[in-house]
Amino acid sequence: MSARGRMGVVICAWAGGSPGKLGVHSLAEQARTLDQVGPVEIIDRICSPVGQEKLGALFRSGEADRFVIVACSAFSKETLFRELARASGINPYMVELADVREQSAYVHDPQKALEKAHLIMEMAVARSRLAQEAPVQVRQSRSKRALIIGDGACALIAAKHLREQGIEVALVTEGSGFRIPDRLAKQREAFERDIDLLSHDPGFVIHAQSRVIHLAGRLGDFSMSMSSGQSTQVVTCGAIVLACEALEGDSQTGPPGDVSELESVLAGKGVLPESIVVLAEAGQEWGADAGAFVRGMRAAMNFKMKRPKAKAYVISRDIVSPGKWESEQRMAQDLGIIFFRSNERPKMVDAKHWALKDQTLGDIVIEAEAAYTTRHPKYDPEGIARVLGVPVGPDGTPVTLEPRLRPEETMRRGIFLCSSSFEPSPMETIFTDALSVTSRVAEALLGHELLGGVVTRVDQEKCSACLTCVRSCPYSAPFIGDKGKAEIPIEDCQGCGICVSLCPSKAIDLYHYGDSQIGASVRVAVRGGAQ
Amino acid sequence: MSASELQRLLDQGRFVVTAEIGPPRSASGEPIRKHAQSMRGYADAFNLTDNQTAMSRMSSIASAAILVQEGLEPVIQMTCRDRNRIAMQSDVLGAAALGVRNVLCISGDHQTFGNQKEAKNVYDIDPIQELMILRRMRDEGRLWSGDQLEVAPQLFLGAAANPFADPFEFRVARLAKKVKAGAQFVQTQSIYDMERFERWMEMVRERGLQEKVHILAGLMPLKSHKVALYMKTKVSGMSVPDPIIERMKAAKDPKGEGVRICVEQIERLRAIEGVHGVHLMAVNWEEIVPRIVQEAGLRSR
Amino acid sequence: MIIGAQKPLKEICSMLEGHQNILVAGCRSCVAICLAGGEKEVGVLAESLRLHSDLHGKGWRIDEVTVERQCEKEWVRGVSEKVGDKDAVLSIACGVGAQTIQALYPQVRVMPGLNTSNMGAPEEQGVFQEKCGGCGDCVLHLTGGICPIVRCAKSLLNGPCGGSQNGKCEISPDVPCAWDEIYQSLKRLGRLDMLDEPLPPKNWLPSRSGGPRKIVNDQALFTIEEKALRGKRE
Amino acid sequence: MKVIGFICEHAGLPAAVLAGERGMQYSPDVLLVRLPCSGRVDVVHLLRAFRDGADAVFLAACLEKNCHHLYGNLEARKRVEQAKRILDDLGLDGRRVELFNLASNQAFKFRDAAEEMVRRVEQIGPNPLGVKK
Repeated sequence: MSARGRMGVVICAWAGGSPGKLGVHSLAEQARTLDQVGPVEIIDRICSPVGQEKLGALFRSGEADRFVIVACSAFSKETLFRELARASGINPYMVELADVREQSAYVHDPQKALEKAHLIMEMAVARSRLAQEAPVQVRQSRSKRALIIGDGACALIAAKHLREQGIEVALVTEGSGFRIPDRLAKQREAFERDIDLLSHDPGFVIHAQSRVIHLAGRLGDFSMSMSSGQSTQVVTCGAIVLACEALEGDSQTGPPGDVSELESVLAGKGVLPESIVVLAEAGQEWGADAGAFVRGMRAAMNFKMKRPKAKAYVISRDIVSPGKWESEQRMAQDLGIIFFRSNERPKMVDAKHWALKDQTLGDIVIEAEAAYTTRHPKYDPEGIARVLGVPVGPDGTPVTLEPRLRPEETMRRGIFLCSSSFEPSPMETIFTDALSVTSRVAEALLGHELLGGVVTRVDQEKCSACLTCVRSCPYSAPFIGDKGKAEIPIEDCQGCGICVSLCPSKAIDLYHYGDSQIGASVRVAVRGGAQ
Repeated sequence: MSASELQRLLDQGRFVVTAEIGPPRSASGEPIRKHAQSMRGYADAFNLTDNQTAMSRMSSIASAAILVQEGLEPVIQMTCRDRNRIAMQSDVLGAAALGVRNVLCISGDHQTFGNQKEAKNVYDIDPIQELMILRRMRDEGRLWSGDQLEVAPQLFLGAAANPFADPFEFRVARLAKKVKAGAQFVQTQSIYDMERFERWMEMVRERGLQEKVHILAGLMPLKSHKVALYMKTKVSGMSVPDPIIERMKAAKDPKGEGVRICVEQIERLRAIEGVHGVHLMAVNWEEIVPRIVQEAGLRSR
Repeated sequence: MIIGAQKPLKEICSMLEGHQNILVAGCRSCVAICLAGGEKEVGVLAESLRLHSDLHGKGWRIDEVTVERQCEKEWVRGVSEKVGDKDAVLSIACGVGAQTIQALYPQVRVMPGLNTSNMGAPEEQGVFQEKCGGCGDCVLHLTGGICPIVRCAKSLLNGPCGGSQNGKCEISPDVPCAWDEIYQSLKRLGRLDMLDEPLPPKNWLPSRSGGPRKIVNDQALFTIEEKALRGKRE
Repeated sequence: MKVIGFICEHAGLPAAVLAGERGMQYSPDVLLVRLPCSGRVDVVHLLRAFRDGADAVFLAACLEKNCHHLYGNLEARKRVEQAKRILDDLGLDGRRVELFNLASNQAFKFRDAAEEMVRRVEQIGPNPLGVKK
């Protein structure tokens, strides 16, 4: 019997949060009655090694070409399931997830939750029926060289680790070589040893006094033009690492002390205060951008982690922690850091007291032994991002792909970012950043990259070549090809679907989120599965 | 058929005064006659506006005919907004038959300024082309089509010029074009920015245009500070310098101050080579014209 | 290309009153590109009409079609099955498309869903600017490549008028003065001399004023003999 | 009552998941449809939901200036505004459709959005095309 169009439904026994919390058998029974549905299985903890084995076996059984997994929130498991599907010969995007835990069991009373879980499962089944095999490409990097932009500790560690994995490294810096900040003096000796090693390594080239001016190509096959005074040079590489961290000397310090002083204290220089206040601010007037806010927050967090019982305040005019920093702010609050929003810059009452005007609480005086402020690093992240063609966020630094899972990937494939870039950071952060980035770079250069999946397809018969997609794509992926019709390479498409909803000729659809799939799941949600 | 009196005076070298009369929104000619009474002897010729600001009023030709009956010299304004070339030529023949000798060829305010914005404009021809057509009628005794006229109209052809519109450096070139197309006299947009006007006149003299065309400097007496501000901010192609705004603001008797400014301007204009007269546009304030002319020492007509 | 904009939904609804079987017909050419009448707009309009019908118990049956070029008979004939059983076609192509449908399907009422406006170009995504008046006697070579017929509010051929200020037209500070642009263009081209000579009154005969215009291309035209040999093909 | 929530993958979805993790209660009549980006939403999706019988539809998108795909949420805003106009024209009340900008960690905002739509339906009344129970 052909598996074509047949659907497997897999239900996690723990879909309700714990076994027995949600009537998974009732879901299974319901699933069996649905059109196109073949095998239905309840698996105990699908994400466990045993569960994965069972799921893999089902994928390989040949009984279905598409699957609906009824379990918990899609977040971290999605990649896992897709990878397993691919390894088992199933198109990874023929796997649909139905979240009946966070979207139902956790938020509604048991009776209602089960009713809703039925609907959620049926919505996924309806989507799955209409799923088309999304093109997936496995691509290997043409150039095995990595290019690092930067000259600080992060760049050094990244270079060292990439070399250890046998990856050729080119490093470009506007300065004359590596710069090791004072605050990392403890490790100076080790750093100098590394620098010495690299300088004798034929697989490592440093382009000093050079500035990146233009980038062409894509992941696996980049050409970076850089200028050093009069001459221009082009370096090919497969991946790029942004590791331009700002050093203390890069910035102007204003009273009270710069937060980097706090960092030095935390690194062992001087006596730790009992309580601190951090003014998160940027620019001439009282106010903060996201960069300043996050820097202030991080300094307070580092302090709080060292001295959990001490008081730490962060005062800012605006509490702004977009994107990847949202979770951090939550952590900071959990650590017990107190945030105030003050319309005016806090005034020093005496050596230990600060007066402020909180936006909700009004006049407050807080006690803090030491005070610190944030300030702007001198680096020009926006300029570099412009050259590299990666979108930047409100703070002017590159936006990363998935704040929690892939914080080191920028929006342009093959360009990676050390999250400590553009700001002076403590050693621990630099070290983990460099390591996570180098492992991603190694994966991109040595392993394979899975392209495609949630990508657009153009029906050229319908295309009017009106340029709407060309003008509206945030990634400049579409172009009008030789046939005079739009083409969107899957390696450039990021799957946002903006062009799909804008196309006046309805010539573009999106795999995995097709118009018919969206329509069908809405219909089931409203009218129920039986129609 | 008698010739244009305005042309005769200008050719004699007299510093002329023309004044604008707005035809009434009425089917009665009385208001025109009243203006004629009060202004008689204070101006050499009177412009009859042609549905000014694109609002329907008594036709300029009919109003002019009334002035002719009163023994005054009219200048009819003829916009390209409301007539195609057929109507234009026919109206000119009719006007000439009624004794009108002076025609000012203008494009006319766009209908969106008026109270019937939805009207279709004509703009079959533009004012330069209007001059070309009228000149052919007069000089060749032919319609634009080439057909012979039994009697050709006697016409003194005028055009408008705005020294304050943009591009500034092209303004004189366009005036030259109007002269080339047949303009014999020019009435300018109202002048407040005397410096800019003087620069413009310099450029006019550089081309020797003042030899070929009589330039009548347009003046609009200010009634109040509010009007001055309106002129400065709301009227396209108008330049009102701040000192004038200030004077109007500070004045205890704004109307008197407006008259004083106007008289000072006339004095200054008389000294400019190539300016052969003034054109007074006292919109809705025609009764002030005699006082201005009197105080400017031009009362001798 | 031809620029148009959809009529208000309420007007369309009242236009369709009294009809049952309705076809919303779009076009993949100009109106698709000016984001007014392509397949996407057909979808949105059809969906809105269905919603209207359902809400008010009209019982309308709304069908959708988008043809390559609604101005060409062959394409329009190609959708005869769609049109066949309808009692109204709501065309959101330009007026040309709507008339082509009416000409080929005389038994069906054709309703215009679009107000056809002008011949223009996208200034930027979503902004469409009138550029050509279709006067039938182009003067762009004399005017620095800028059309005075439509881009000047007064269609002056010897502008700019006295209302030109800072490069803007007297009718609105948002409207550029075409004649200022012409002046600047010829200045850049070093051909201001072209403005010295007055342009005489224009021949408007090739324009709309001359009546409906027809252009016959002898080279393309099938001769009577050819037509006879080809036979009737439709 | 049926309320459809279109949730973008980068803010709406994580916020909804977080609301789940934290056990924030909201009406079980709210059902979520995942989109890769709020910019994927088309007016037709919104209108069809109402024809199917939904009483209200909302979008949970990234904060402005913080869209994962740069400006997908601004595109979505335009779509929602267009849908509102059409619903108003048809007498169905444009308040039935709304866009909420939130951050991935603002579970409460997600919950509030869902509840707000439920409240609006209670105020406006059900969609006449809704499924009668």
